[in-house]
Amino acid sequence: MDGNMEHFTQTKSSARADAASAPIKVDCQNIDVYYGDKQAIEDISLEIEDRSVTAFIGPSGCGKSTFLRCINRMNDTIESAKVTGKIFMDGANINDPSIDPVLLRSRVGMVFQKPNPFPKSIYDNIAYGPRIHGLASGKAEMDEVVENSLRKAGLWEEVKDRLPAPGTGLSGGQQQRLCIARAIAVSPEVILMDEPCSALDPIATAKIEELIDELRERYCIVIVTHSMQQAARVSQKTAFFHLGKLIEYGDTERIFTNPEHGRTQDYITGRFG
Amino acid sequence: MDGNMEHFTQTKSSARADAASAPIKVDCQNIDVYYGDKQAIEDISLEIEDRSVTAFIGPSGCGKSTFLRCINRMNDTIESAKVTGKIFMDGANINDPSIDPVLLRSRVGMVFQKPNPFPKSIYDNIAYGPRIHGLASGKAEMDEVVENSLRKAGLWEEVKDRLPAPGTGLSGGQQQRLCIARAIAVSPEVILMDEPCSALDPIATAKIEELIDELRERYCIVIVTHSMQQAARVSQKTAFFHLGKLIEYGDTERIFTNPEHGRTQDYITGRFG
Amino acid sequence: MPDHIVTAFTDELEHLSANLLRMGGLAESMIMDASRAVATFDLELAREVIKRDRAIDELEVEAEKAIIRLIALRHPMAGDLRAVLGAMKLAGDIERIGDLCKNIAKRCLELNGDENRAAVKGIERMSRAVSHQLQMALDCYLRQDIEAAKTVLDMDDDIDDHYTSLFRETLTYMMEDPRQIGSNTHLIFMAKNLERIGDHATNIAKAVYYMVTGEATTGAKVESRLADDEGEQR
Amino acid sequence: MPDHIVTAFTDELEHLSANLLRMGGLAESMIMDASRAVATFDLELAREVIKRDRAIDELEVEAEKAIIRLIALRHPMAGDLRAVLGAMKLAGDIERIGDLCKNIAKRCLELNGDENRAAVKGIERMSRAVSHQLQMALDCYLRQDIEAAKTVLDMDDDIDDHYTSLFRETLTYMMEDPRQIGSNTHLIFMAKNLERIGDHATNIAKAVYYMVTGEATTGAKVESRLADDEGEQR
Amino acid sequence: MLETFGHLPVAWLLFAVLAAAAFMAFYVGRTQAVGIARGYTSQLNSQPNYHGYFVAMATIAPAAIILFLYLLFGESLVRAQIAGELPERIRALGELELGQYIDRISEHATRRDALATGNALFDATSDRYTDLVGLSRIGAILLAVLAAAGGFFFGRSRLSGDFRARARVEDGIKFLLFLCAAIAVLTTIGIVASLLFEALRFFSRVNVFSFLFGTEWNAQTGADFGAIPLFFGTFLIAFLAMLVAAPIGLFSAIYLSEYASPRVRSIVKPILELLAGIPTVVYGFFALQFVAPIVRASATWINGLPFIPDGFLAAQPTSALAAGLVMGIMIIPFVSSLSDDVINAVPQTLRDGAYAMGATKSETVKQVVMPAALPGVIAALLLAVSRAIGETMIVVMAAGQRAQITPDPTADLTTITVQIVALLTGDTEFDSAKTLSAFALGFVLFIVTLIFNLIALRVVKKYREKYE
Amino acid sequence: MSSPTEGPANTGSFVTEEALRRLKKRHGAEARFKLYGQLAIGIAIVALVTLLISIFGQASSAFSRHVLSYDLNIEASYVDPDGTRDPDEIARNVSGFNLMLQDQLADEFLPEDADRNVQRELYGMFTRLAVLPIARATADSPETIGSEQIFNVALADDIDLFLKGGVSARKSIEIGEVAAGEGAIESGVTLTLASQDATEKLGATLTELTRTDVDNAPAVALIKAGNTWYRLEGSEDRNLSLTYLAGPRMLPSNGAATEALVLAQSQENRTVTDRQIAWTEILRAQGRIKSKINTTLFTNSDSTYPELAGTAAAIVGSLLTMLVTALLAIPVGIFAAVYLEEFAPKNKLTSLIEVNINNLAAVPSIVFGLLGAAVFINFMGLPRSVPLVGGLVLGLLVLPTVIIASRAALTAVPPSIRTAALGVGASKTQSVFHHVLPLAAPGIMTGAIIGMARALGETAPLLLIGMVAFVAEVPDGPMDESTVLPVLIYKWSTGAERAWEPQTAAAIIVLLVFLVLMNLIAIILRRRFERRW
Repeated sequence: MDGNMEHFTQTKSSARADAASAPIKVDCQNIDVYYGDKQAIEDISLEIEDRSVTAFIGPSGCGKSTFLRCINRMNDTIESAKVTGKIFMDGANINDPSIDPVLLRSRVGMVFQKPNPFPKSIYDNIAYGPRIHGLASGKAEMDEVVENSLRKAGLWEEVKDRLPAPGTGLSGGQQQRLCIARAIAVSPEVILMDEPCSALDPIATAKIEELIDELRERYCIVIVTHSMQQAARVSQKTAFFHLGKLIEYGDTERIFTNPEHGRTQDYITGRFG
Repeated sequence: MDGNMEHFTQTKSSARADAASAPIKVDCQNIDVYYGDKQAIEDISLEIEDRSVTAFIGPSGCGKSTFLRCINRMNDTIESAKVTGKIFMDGANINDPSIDPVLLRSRVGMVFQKPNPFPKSIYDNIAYGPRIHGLASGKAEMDEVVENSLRKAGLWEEVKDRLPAPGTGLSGGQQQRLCIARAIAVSPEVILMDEPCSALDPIATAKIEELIDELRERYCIVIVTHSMQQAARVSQKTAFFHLGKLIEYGDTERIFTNPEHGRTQDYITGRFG
Repeated sequence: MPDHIVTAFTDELEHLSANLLRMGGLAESMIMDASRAVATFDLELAREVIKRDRAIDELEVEAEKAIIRLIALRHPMAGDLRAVLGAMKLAGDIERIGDLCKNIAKRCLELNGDENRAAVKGIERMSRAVSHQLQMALDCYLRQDIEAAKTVLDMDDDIDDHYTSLFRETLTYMMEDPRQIGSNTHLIFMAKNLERIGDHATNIAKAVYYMVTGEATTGAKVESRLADDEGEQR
Repeated sequence: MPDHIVTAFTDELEHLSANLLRMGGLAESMIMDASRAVATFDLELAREVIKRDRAIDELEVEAEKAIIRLIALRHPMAGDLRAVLGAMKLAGDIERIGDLCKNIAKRCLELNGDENRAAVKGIERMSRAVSHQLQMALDCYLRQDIEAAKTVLDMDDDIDDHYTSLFRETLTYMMEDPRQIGSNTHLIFMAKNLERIGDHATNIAKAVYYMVTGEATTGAKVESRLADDEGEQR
Repeated sequence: MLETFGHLPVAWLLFAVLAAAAFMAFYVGRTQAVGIARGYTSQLNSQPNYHGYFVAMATIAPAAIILFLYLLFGESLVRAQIAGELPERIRALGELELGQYIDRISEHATRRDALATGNALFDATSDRYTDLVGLSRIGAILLAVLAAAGGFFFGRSRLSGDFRARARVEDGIKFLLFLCAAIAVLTTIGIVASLLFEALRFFSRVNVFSFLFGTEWNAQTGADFGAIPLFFGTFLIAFLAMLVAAPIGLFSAIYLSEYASPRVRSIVKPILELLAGIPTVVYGFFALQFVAPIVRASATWINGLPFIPDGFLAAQPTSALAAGLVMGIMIIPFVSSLSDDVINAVPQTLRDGAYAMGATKSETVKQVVMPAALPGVIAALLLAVSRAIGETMIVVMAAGQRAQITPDPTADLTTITVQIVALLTGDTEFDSAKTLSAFALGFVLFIVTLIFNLIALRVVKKYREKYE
Repeated sequence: MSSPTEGPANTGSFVTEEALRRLKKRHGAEARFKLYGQLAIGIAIVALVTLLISIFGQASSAFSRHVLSYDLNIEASYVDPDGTRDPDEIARNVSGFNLMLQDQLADEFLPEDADRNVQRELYGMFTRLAVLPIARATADSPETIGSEQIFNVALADDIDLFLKGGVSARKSIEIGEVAAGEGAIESGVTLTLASQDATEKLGATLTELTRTDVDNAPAVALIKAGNTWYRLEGSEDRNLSLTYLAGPRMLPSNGAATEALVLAQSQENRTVTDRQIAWTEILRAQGRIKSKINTTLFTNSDSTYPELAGTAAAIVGSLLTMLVTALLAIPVGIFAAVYLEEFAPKNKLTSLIEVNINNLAAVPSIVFGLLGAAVFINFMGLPRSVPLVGGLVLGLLVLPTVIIASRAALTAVPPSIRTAALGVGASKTQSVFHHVLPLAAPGIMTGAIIGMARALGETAPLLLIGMVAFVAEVPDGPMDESTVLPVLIYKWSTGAERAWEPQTAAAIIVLLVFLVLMNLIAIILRRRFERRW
């Protein structure tokens, strides 16, 4: 795994190539997910590009969130969930039992539907991850990590004067950006977002979308959204899920102007049902 | 502005039944709402047309829901809320202390953000309102009321075989339509909807929107939504609220293509903040 | 394709397309009437054609409004979006066809009635071809038929040939009888207008192609060919 | 107007408008170059102008793609929507201007170099006026200036007058020297093309007017006036 | 006749009569409303049933008030009348004796099978008493019936199509509900008043400071009232109990809410709750019979070890340690279930957030869940302490009676609650300092626990609000 | 690693040796943390199990009881000296029956000249009231007087305890046959055993049991030779010197089988004398001692004699008290909760009421006892020791519990239900009584039952209002003097005789059964009607 990671850092450091030449970051092969007896995901294979935003859309219950949670093995925390298939990240199968999900999750950040800042200070919210992973070796270094993360999340200017204030005191949109900053702080390679704006109003949503667009330059971002408009706005690639299956996957522009599959077309144009 | 409107409604009338001839159903005059010391609504005057859909939009906290709740005096149930101003419905000021809010609410139905069927059978959900208002004098009559309401809400075909089943067992979209049917059952004149689709997926949302469009033929419908797209899709008139004030009110088409007020333009085009 | 869950959306789309077809029908009749007016030197008819353009213009205004309305309020996606954008192009093209017909009719008023019959016949023949092309184009819009659309594209070559020969012919008449230069110039312009109508019919076919397949109308190859149609020589 | 919260949206809109201005600039230079080619009988320059149309066409394809993309992915509303739809019109008009210039250049190749100087001068003069009009139109697009747009609309009358007199003049030459009928016809068409370019510039101004005010470009009064411009007589 | 009434179980009879009246009134009101509406009941402001309820309410309420007043003051009136009628020599007895005398009469008079005592005056007064009671009852009942009738006609007269019967009925219901809520408040007032009253009486005899800061306690003999040893014993035992309960309860809660599978949870949680359901007297018995001997044996064994001075530990048959240990066990479920609630109230999204950051479970618990739950947990512990302080039966049975200050947990210590029970069990006169000292102790106990509770409840409330 | 803030470029650092070492440590901490939790739960469960085992262990002996089945000759001279055959008189004549039993026992077991101490020992095997059932039976059918009837007479609690293995550690051994016996019953007997081994075995057992005794007092051996019981006074080789205790007054015949019952404690240190043991063994050998289920535990009321004490009065007292409590606490509690949760305006006053109720729930129960003593007894002058007062006190005690549980149940009903009802034009009251209350009912009932269970187990406040009084009669109504189960348990647990211990444990079990039943109902309610929103 050591070698893999090295490989990774190399491709990463080769600056921000254009999106077209972006290499595959996550390669999912034949993923099935069962909740107890119920099959939630059926044989999904999908390649997710680095340094771009991939959106998962589909009607509720289509399995898009479930699939997203495979990528950082959050399904492990659900007792009855069973995941089969392989997910390669930089060549290593993360579903391999030898992979420690704890380490994996430090490489694959996640942002949830409802903003969930820890009931700590803004500073500690950000510092939490680096601290448990030992990423900063002193107060000064930690300060730097915190500032950088907040800057990247576009929150620095708004909170720099009140870092010791509790994170829960921020507005909804700010909280969500704080959660994104928190995810960034452990220097992940992939950031998963599970309907990150569904609890926010249009303005806060727009701000998050703007942020996502900025983050795209450094991270591989996967976003689940039930708003097609949002998928259209923020993503470069869109995957359409239906009944636990992947129906269509391709460039967002194409999906929204000229989808190949009838089901996709029906869903996008509001003809389902 | 008046001239504009006339011009507009006329050009529209060639395409659809004329909404222009609809009389004013609810006439709000100088409404102020205070929550404790905080003023939530500032001097809003607004005329709502009968047999059309009026949408209230605006950023969260702009007072659109608060204003909606003035129309059936739901704010009475909030201890600290104080409403001043006059709201005429068919000539009677509903804010008059002599008006019983309970009776008012049987004339002004309401549908809420989260589908909230009673944990009773589908039948009883619908029958409850007519029962307490003594609207049906026998089992047969009640059956008729229930069937009619469900039909109008486009739910009859889906549930007619399981009327004794609990209403909470339906899907989210069906529950919301059940709630609409329940509101219809007491033969209201006005139906208020407070973000009726925010808890639903796009398909269920589309169905509700379709239903709203159908109901428009019989009722005066007022809908609060934080989705501008939804307001655009379902309403004939749109009111834009900001910081407790009514910024702009007019034909939906005009508001979305050529708003007069800069704030409206900024909000609609996503330039707020 | 199934209907939208929100039937009003389907209704509006259908209403738009019906409007366009109505416009197309009007334009078609204008082409025929204008050419008949030229052939029979029927100034009344010519004046009537001129008036009729107003109807098309109004329909276009309405269609454009409906389109803006659809885009602003319904946010069409995928096929719907293409249909709406295609309709926008269509409306523009049909409106232009109307204008061109009106122009033919106006020029008809400038004629003196004793123009070279052959040239007038040529105009009539050409207008028949153009009208047929437009009819085909509208038909393929109605049926969303890309095969038919391709035929329409091919038909344009014939019309260009028509125009070129008519141009040459008229030029010859002009040289023969310089007194006729004025009215012959009008005939040339009429032919040019008909040729332009053909181009617009082609555009309609291209728009249909785009609507159905999602492939750019302005695809480099087709585009360049059509742009060249501008001139009468190649 | 403040920027969008989502800067990418503002970026895309700005990129689109920059593209259009670039197209406009190109078209402007093509008008001048084409008329210069006619005046100096510079066939090289004419050929170069013909080639340059390709660039405009490509820019238009790009702009149209960007517009569809914007509508499909960004759902522009209100002012943004008008800007996008207006841009769509603009792109079409500028592309047409390019085509017309190319046509002028092509016709230039058909000339023999000893045409009536007065007529050629007339073309040059007219092209200067048209070019100026286009420049103004683009300028009012850049500055979103409706006052300027109104001036552009007024300018069109001048150009029409230009065209009418040029048409009459050339007709006279043709009658005087029937051998020159061929090339003079080309000159008439060139003038007609220039007049058409003027119409498109007017269209641009109308589009700007619509973008800024939201009032229909196709407003009945303005529309009828512009439709009449179609013909050279009034 | 009067005599019969004087002996009748009127309560039941009245209840039946009132119920019947209410039912009739309801029926009349409803019928009238239907009549007003002429069948179109939806035209009425309120449904016919509410008109019925309204009339019923109007009928019963005044009668009920009269009867209630009679219950409160009727007997006093009779007694006052009797006192007035008694001969001068008895009236001269003084208030206390007079009262006792009338008590005896009243007791005699209300006994149905009472035999004549032979004391002529007494027997006569007794008979008179019975008559007066009967008379007052008849009066009260007549009044009530009149009031009911008045109410009934008033209620009927109000009915009309526009009459807001529903609103009136609901006002009535709301008032009834309010009365019920007031009882809870009255209880507190009662507690404070009675404790304060008796405590003040005590402090009028014993100096407050010598009570609060004295180190000698010999209440049974009425000699010394220095409560420090009791406070010491109370807090020592509470401390021992918390030493057991806090870690075990807290860790159980954490394990159950964070680690245990639903199956384990569904088994273990009821088991812990079982501990909470066991009455304290059972714990007392357990402490006395099982734990205390073990503690004593262990202490004896330790005393027997080399290097340990003889008699190092007291090794008493009842000891603070035994009581503390068992009290600790008793409090475990208290701590664990409160903490469990608090921990569960921490939103799952927070945990997901931490897991998604790459935290292990224990890191999540220690660094995210517990800090979030901390206020709640502290409140839970405070409540547990308050509970330990106020706990009675375990200490009564297993802690001992000796008021002393010693850090030796195997010694027998006494506590506030033990002393209260000791002082108040059996026949008590409310006049002696001995008895009154119990109230003073109770007052201290109440105040101390009140402070703990107030703090804890406040914290809990704040905490709840945070996650709502 | 250079700087952790450079972005993803340095992610490789996660899998450094350092990171892996950290991870190992982290997983170690994880395992330890989990272990603490398991330990905590383990301790709690062990405590519970210990408690239950110790109580059930104690109680097990109280559920059976040894009786002597004795054929008693009902003699009129004792039981009906007046010859009236009046059932009331006969029933009341307990001492007559007692005398009769004593005399007939003495006839069987004692010589004429037995001294008073020995007599007292014999009579001590029964308590005076043990004849009560006989008296009642005889009173019911006076015609039996003069005839011989077989009765089961309850043995004294100490004898009962001895028979259940209590009183003293002991061991029964065979010590072979009698080789020779000489001496006299009155002055002492010397017995020679047939085998040397047996003697040694006896000696060894004696020393062994001596060692087990806490006080290190020498063990005692009772020897049975034939059917006669002796006490071992000393031994020399195979010769045992014995004192006669009980049984046929004859020297053992040669070859008769012998047994020794070795007791760790001498009779000075125990509640049963050697002679009583001997009689018990003889009666048992005759099969006249039987073990019977102890129904008196449920049928009898309190008594000063453990073997006759029962819980009947306390159970009825508890039920009456609970009735009063329920009538007060449940309706008032529910209504108060409804008022506070649904109707009360949110102002200082109601928040004060709220704080007040929450506090009240945490006020030590004994304070309620003080309240009861001060208000109900001292101020209002209600009688002491009656269920009415107890019920009122407990009612006030559990009132906040019921209110809080009801409020929790009411709050659990989502507000959307209320707004839904209001939205269709129901009034506030209608929305509460039509929707909210029915939905909250299971929760409220669960809370009420749990509150009642708490009241049922409550002791301390009742002590203060005098419900600790001795009550031998089953109370008739809420104004009768009575006691309740937990108080009874407390009282019994302080009893001096050891026989009270199992009795107390048994009463505890009775109480626990009631509590389990109530909790079971609560659980079933919760399971069946629980609704998750």
